[in-house]
Amino acid sequence: MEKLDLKLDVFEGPLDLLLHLIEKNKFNIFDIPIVEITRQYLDYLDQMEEENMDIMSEFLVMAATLISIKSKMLLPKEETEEEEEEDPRAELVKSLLEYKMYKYASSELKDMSIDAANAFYKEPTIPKEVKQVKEEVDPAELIGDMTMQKLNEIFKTLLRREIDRVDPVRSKFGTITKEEIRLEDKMVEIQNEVRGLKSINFKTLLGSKRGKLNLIVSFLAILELMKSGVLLIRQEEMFGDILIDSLE
Amino acid sequence: MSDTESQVNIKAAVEAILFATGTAIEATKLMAALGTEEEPIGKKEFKAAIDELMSEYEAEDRGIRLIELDGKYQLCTKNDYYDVLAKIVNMPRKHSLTDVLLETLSIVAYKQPVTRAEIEKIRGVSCNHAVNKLVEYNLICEVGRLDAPGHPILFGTTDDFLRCFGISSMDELPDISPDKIEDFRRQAEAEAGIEVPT
Amino acid sequence: MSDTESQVNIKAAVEAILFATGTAIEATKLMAALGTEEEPIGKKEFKAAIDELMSEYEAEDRGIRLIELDGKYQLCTKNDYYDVLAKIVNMPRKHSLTDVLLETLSIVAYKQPVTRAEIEKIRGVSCNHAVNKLVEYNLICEVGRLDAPGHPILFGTTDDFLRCFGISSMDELPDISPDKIEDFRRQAEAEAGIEVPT
Repeated sequence: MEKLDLKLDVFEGPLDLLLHLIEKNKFNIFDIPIVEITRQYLDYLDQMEEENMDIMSEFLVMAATLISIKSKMLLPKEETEEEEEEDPRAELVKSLLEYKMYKYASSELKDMSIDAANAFYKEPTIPKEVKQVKEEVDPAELIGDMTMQKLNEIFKTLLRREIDRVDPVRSKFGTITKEEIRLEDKMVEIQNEVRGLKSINFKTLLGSKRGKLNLIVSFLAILELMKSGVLLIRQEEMFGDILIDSLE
Repeated sequence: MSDTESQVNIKAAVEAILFATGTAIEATKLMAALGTEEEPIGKKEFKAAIDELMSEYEAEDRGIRLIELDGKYQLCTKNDYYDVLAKIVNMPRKHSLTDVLLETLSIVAYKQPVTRAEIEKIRGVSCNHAVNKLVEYNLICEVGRLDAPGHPILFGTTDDFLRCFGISSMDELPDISPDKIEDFRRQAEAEAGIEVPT
Repeated sequence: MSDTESQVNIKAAVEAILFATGTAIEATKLMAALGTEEEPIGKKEFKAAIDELMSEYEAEDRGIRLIELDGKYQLCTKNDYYDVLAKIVNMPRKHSLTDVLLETLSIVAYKQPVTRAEIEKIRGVSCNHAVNKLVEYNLICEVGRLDAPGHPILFGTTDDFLRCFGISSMDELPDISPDKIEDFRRQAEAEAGIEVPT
């Protein structure tokens, strides 16, 4: 794989990075090879320094979007539908084009500003004879029919807005209750099950888990173990059995 | 007062006012000051004088020019004399705009009035810092509140924005209509050497 | 560069410099700026351009003139146009409190003494312009410094503020107690149907 020695802060955001990848590979923006671009995008994220979680999270949201598009495209299309299904990439292409349009506009503006910065403006030089005593603003006239009651309403509105501005996603998390099945425990459990076996069928492994939550946490545990290099997942053919190898 | 004579005086008066104040003055204000209560100056007469003044300033031996900013008029130096001016006037160089600021600014310019959320949607990243900087530089400002939950602030561009980019009104912004997107499409076609379905 | 061409440029450059500075500039300083290190501009050439410029400004349709003061040159408004300039300068401005100013004022009134940063936190946008305007209108003023890094200015309302709102002390302000804020929080909770961590 080509070494990507680019820094995260080179890009203004995920769309900027995607446009860069599209242009570098000379991909057609209206027919983006989603598998390839997702691979390159994720490779890039892997090399990113994870110091800045704020920036990182924005890039991760895009990664999730790409993976979601990729999975939609891999799924067999439902033939029963009469009308043509929308390309899962349509929304992304729209965003990319819009972003590209403003990026183009901003480069045009940049050129214009370089030129315009060469003009000088003048401070007022009003002759003494013309200048009257500095006009006093009458605060009473300024305030007009504003009352303390109205000012109070304005302040209350502001306080409301400030509270409304709370992160709409995080603020909906509500109370976090103790997990019934802990991911850490499940990882140890699966690691123990797989250890010693050369490989195990994914279905067999999950088949031993009872309950929805148990299944979900088991699935997450497998992903975690895969990510940390304890397990290797293989699928020899499309829709074939998924095999889990222990690398320990 | 003959027509020609009054026109001469209008030109001179406009020059005197714009020179002394140094700021952008509304056309309506100039017209009010130039006329008398009995005989206010006409729009047509005023515009003719302004146009004449503008073209006279264009002459090669003039170092200043008359610019229009959204219905206001202002005098400023010609760009050509930046270097010679820099030798005498110790003016701080304008803050250079980073790419992030320029991107945010162009979205505000073309989509105004616009909320932070809309800007973020287009850029794909949060824009608080950029918006605050642009407000600080007086290139954008609050123009109202959106009638929606939370009443988010709506932003628009300022006169300083026009000055910063050397344009008289928003109509002079570079064209980025859907045609431009069409251009991108064609470009993509040419690059890929294929026909892209429209 | 031909003689005529350079002369034209000298006139324009002098106009640009004198316009931008608005002050009296020494002839020697102008000549130095107009030439290059290798080829400084000649006194004779300079004087010729200045004389030409001066007589051009004398034309009836010019509102400014070029004057010499003790080896210095300066542009200034022609006396004839003082009347019309005075009309513009002294035109009664319609002062009014915009929404931005009112919002900022209400924050200062209820949270005083308050720093710019606190105002910005509540409004979610920078407030420099609004704060400066309110200080100019003498509705708020500096009341001290916060004992924190950078020692930011603390703002409070003025006597004019009290007088205009017809109250004798801040105690008479309609109450915004912590209970009120608690109410907002509960309301927000109820709307979201969830518990908001305090």
